[in-house]
Amino acid sequence: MALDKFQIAKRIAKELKDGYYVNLGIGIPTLVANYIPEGMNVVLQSENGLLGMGPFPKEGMQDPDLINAGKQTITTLPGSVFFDSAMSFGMIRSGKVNLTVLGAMEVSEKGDIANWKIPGKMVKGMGGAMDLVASAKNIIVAMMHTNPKGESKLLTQCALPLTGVSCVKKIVSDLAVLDVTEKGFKLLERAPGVTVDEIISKTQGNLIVEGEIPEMIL
Amino acid sequence: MALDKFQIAKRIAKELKDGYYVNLGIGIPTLVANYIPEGMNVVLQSENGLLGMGPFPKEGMQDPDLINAGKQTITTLPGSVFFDSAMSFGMIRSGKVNLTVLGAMEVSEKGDIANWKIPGKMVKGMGGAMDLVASAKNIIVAMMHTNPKGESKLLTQCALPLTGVSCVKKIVSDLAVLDVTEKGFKLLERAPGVTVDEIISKTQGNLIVEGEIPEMIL
Amino acid sequence: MNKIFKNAKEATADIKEGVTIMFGGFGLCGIPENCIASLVEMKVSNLTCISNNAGVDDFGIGLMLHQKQVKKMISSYVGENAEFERQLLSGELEVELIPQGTLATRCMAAGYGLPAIYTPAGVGTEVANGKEIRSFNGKDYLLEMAFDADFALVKAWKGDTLGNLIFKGTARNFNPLMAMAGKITIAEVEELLPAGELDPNEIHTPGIYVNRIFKGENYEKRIENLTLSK
Amino acid sequence: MNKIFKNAKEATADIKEGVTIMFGGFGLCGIPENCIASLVEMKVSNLTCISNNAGVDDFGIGLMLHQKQVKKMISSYVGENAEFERQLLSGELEVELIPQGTLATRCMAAGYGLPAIYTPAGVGTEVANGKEIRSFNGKDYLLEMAFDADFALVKAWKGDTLGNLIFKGTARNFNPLMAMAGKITIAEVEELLPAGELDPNEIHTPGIYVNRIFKGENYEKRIENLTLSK
Repeated sequence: MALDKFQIAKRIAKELKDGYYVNLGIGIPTLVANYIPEGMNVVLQSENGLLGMGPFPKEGMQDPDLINAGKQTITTLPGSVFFDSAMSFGMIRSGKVNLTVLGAMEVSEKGDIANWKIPGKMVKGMGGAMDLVASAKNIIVAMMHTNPKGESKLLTQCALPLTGVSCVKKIVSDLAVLDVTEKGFKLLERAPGVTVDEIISKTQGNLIVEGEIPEMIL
Repeated sequence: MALDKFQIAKRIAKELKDGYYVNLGIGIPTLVANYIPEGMNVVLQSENGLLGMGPFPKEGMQDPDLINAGKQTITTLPGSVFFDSAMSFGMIRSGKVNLTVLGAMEVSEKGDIANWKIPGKMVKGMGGAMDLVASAKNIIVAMMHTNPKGESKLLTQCALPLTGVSCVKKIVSDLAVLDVTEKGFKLLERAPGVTVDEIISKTQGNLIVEGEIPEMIL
Repeated sequence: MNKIFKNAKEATADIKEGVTIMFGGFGLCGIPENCIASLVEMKVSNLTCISNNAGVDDFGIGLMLHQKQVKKMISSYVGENAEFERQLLSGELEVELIPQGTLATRCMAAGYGLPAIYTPAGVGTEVANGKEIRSFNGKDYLLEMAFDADFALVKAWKGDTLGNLIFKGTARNFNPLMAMAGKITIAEVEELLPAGELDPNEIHTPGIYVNRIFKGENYEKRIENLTLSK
Repeated sequence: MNKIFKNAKEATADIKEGVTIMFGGFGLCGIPENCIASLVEMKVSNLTCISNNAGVDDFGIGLMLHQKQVKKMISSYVGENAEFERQLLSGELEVELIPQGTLATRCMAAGYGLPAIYTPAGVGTEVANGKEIRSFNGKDYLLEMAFDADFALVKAWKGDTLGNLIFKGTARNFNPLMAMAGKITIAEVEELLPAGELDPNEIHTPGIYVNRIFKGENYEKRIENLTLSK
């Protein structure tokens, strides 16, 4: 069965390592914070100027001067730091953020990503997404494998305007975990109960299937 | 009679205006701080990271973590700020420092300045001088009109390696106050008792003398 | 050298039609509420506004949009504003969208006297259209120019009479960067203190970058997206 | 993710011959005394050192020069050091002199992921030799590259177990810039505190830029130029 958004987040959390500084995008990526393994030191960076993002505040404890990049009220943790937006993107561009997780509308087999604009629809802006994808060494995309019409979002080439080129390293979709390699999407794991055939049929870009593909362990 | 270094500093202090942020170089320029008119708000910038430089400390009050660009122990004033060297030169380059006063070995009639290197002698380095002269809108040079051999230091063209080009706006020497104009050095004032003829004879670069040249008022 | 103004009205009195203004803040966090209110009251129009966001319909820069005071908006994300969308689609409003880090760094460049920067953000996308691309160590970068703004309006937590500023929490965001980048920088602060009351080690924006300062009033500090844990 | 080291010896143990090292400090103010002492004891040589100054004969980087550990010195001002002068004139030591603001900004560029900067410093001088000159708005600038240093050794006043740093007075100088620019950054601090003890608004260098931290010992903090008023 396809994963729900919480399971996608949970699977992505398995990619975390002790000592990682991580930037989580809006949507499913934000949920990854809930699955950081106990005892593992992971510091969350919020690109509006905070390192060490804590949980949402309890009722009455919210501070309008303390929000995350999704404009949600949040809290700090012991060792948190505030800084301005230039330093924030400075640490992103200089590769100090170890992992970036973000959503996507389309990803190409070359690792191009489109997630900011749909021609003909109101454009909200790219926010920090273009900086993040152009800078991060390690980008995981959290996404649905297909759009609501059932069309693949893993493509030979993105149809939508790009956010960045050749940058996505790994995809965790509701159906599969895939690496983006020089030759295309390499299937690593299947969602529990999802067949390789289903993944093949729902992947429009070049898909590499080698050997037995294990089920994800969540 | 030619001015001594204290008198040169005193004359330069007359160029200060209320609200000025000023960077004073090592040597005679440092002395200008002693002649800031009472009641005038002038904030001294030290390029090693301080705005609002106070006087030298009293014996026993020195702090090794508090020095100026000449590595002298100093003090702060109410409203002082510390910052890093990048921001320090940021405010210099962006023209926020209203006046820069520095010494020179040679100045050309085009406003070029040489003050960091004598070929064949040990080179100590330019420190912040090249940044200052390339950035400041308003540069006054404090210097002796001639070298110990009696040769003019106000030249058609600098012989020594340059620190910056077309940047000096005004010179206060031991003999005269001069503007650097498009046509050369324009004589504005004479040191008390110094004749125009003496200034002419000791100025190798093009000197413009128009009308009566008043004596400096110190 | 008096930098102290009585209120927003006095501090912004010379902001004229057609100028370019930077606004600190991210979302509604750390925005110069008093200065915006004054501009709304002045009805000064034809403005080019540089701000990460464009406020919401009834707060922040949204209030200026409603009065059609904005000719052009330069932002990274403008998605919370129906009137904005209407004006954009009808062609009444020009919009230039810029990656957030590029926006921040172009402000910093202006304040640091750097005429331009090279950033990888936007390479291979429509943001790169018409821009110079240059490779350093095998990676491509876009040349992006430092901003040139007539005014910067920023909001700080504490300030002193020399214009030194300290920001609080994530309300810092673009404020110190824009404070450095305005030809004239106007700071509104929650607390205005005599010089000497701020620790010189703790100041975020040195007063040399601030031309005018005043104590703001009646801060609403609206929360855009209240999110609580149970 | 333990960043805490016992002392300079442990923190610097993997610094090998031939690497490039940045040293924070201006003159003798804010220099990483403990790290330098460790390098002197290790006798690691053939180093390229990036530091605004080169110490004095018997303190700071001067101690390393005496042991001929330095192959190349990249500085803005090196005038207080007789042994330095001897090695330079004899050709034992390479020296690259860089304007101070350029030095600072090239460090910042590295920490901010900017591959290069344009600065007006040095235009029309020998510093411009071989460098690209480009005009923006009628003014000429030199293209200067971001630094690339294997290690950055910095000295802070207070630090915490996550590597967050606060500097004191003008001992800040190049320290936060170099802290951002090292591939491996080692911070020595006068006071090492548990995470949470520093106010998040007051931290100068976020711990993300610091790989190792230790509490330094026996700070001499030598004053180079004691100047007193009467």
